[in-house]
Amino acid sequence: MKVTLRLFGQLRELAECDEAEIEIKEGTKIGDLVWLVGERFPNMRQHLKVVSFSIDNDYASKETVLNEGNEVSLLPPISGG
Amino acid sequence: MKVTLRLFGQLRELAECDEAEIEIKEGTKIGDLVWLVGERFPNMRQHLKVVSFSIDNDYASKETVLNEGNEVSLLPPISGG
Amino acid sequence: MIELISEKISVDKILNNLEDHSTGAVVLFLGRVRDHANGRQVTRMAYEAYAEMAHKKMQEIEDEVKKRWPVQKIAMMHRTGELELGEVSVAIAVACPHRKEAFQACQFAIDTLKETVPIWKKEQFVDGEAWVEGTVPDSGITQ
Amino acid sequence: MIELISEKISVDKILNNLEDHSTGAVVLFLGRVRDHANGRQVTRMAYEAYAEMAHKKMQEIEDEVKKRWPVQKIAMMHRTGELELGEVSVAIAVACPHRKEAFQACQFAIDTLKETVPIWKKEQFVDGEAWVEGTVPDSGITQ
Repeated sequence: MKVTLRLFGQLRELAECDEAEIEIKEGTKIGDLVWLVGERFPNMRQHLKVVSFSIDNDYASKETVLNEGNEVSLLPPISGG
Repeated sequence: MKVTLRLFGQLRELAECDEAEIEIKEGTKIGDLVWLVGERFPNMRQHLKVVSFSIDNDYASKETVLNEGNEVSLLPPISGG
Repeated sequence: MIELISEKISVDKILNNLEDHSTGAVVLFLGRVRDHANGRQVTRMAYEAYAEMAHKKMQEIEDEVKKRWPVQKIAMMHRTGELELGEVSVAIAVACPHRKEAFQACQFAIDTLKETVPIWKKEQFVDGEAWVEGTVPDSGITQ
Repeated sequence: MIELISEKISVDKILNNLEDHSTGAVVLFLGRVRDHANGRQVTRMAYEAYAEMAHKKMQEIEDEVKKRWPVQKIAMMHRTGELELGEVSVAIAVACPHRKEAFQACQFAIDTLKETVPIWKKEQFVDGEAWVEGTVPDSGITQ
């Protein structure tokens, strides 16, 4: 099944895109996504240690199990204001 | 000798004037002024307990000895802002 | 910038005065005339200042603020005369490198203004008026 | 009022939005682009937001502020895109009956915005650019 990955800030720049589809297995947790993302975008790896996640416009814990069609965002440390 | 009394706020209203000359004896302290003012403006008496004083645009203690020509202000409790 | 004025206070003017490229944080406090006080309906407010001394005490607040915090710019304006409901009676703005200092400095400035600057206000009600019960000035800042 | 906008932030608009006759105290915080960071000269700043989520998190801050303090009105604006030095990147204003609450509520709002709202900034230098080292979001307010 597939989820849509949204990328912001430095991660968006490194990926050179702001969205990507990722193929995942049933039962994949958000926290596991970083491995798949790291494979797809190797130059992002060192930044994935401090990333936060969101599903449907709110923060989500690493333990959240992904569902088909979820929109998952990878959020680098924030610096607004 | 004489000092000039300046009045503000409620005291000004009660006195119906914003300035008055007061005749004082040599060695009079600011704190003693309230008695002279109370004689001159009897309707002010109940308000003179919580008054502050200033000489030459700054707060002055009750112990300050007045000099000829001083400009002394009687300040009711302040309520700016 | 320190001003005691009888015209409307211009926030634009204050913020223009605080323009500066080295300070990232601005905190502005505005005091406005409220429509009630102690359960009574207020219709207007009249402010009276001992102008020369108020100016001097506000200058002392500016000096003290700049001594205590890295405030690059500060503006303090107080209005006098008759004010309508909602109108701004006092405005204080500070610009600092960081926000924590800006909040502290601005709050100190308005707290101290209310304790030391000789200004008086009289509430106007539908059926009368009354001088607002005030604070005996804390002259500590100068002594 | 909550807005994420790419045009200049209008303080007038914010203060108009806060007009109210029942609240005597307004505290406004402005964050501006500074000309230096970590000893390096900054020439511009670019802001990027995850707009839908940023809006939602700002709404949560508004709700929390109103739960904790007697805030009658609050306005929060954050700008996105390319900003020049001195331009306002974020503005938060609150109106309360009394000033102490207004300062607390405004400071809480900007502190929480910086901890929870997904926005990123990139500093532009004379000779390059760099994403600002940020904070790992504290999602506590929502969980």
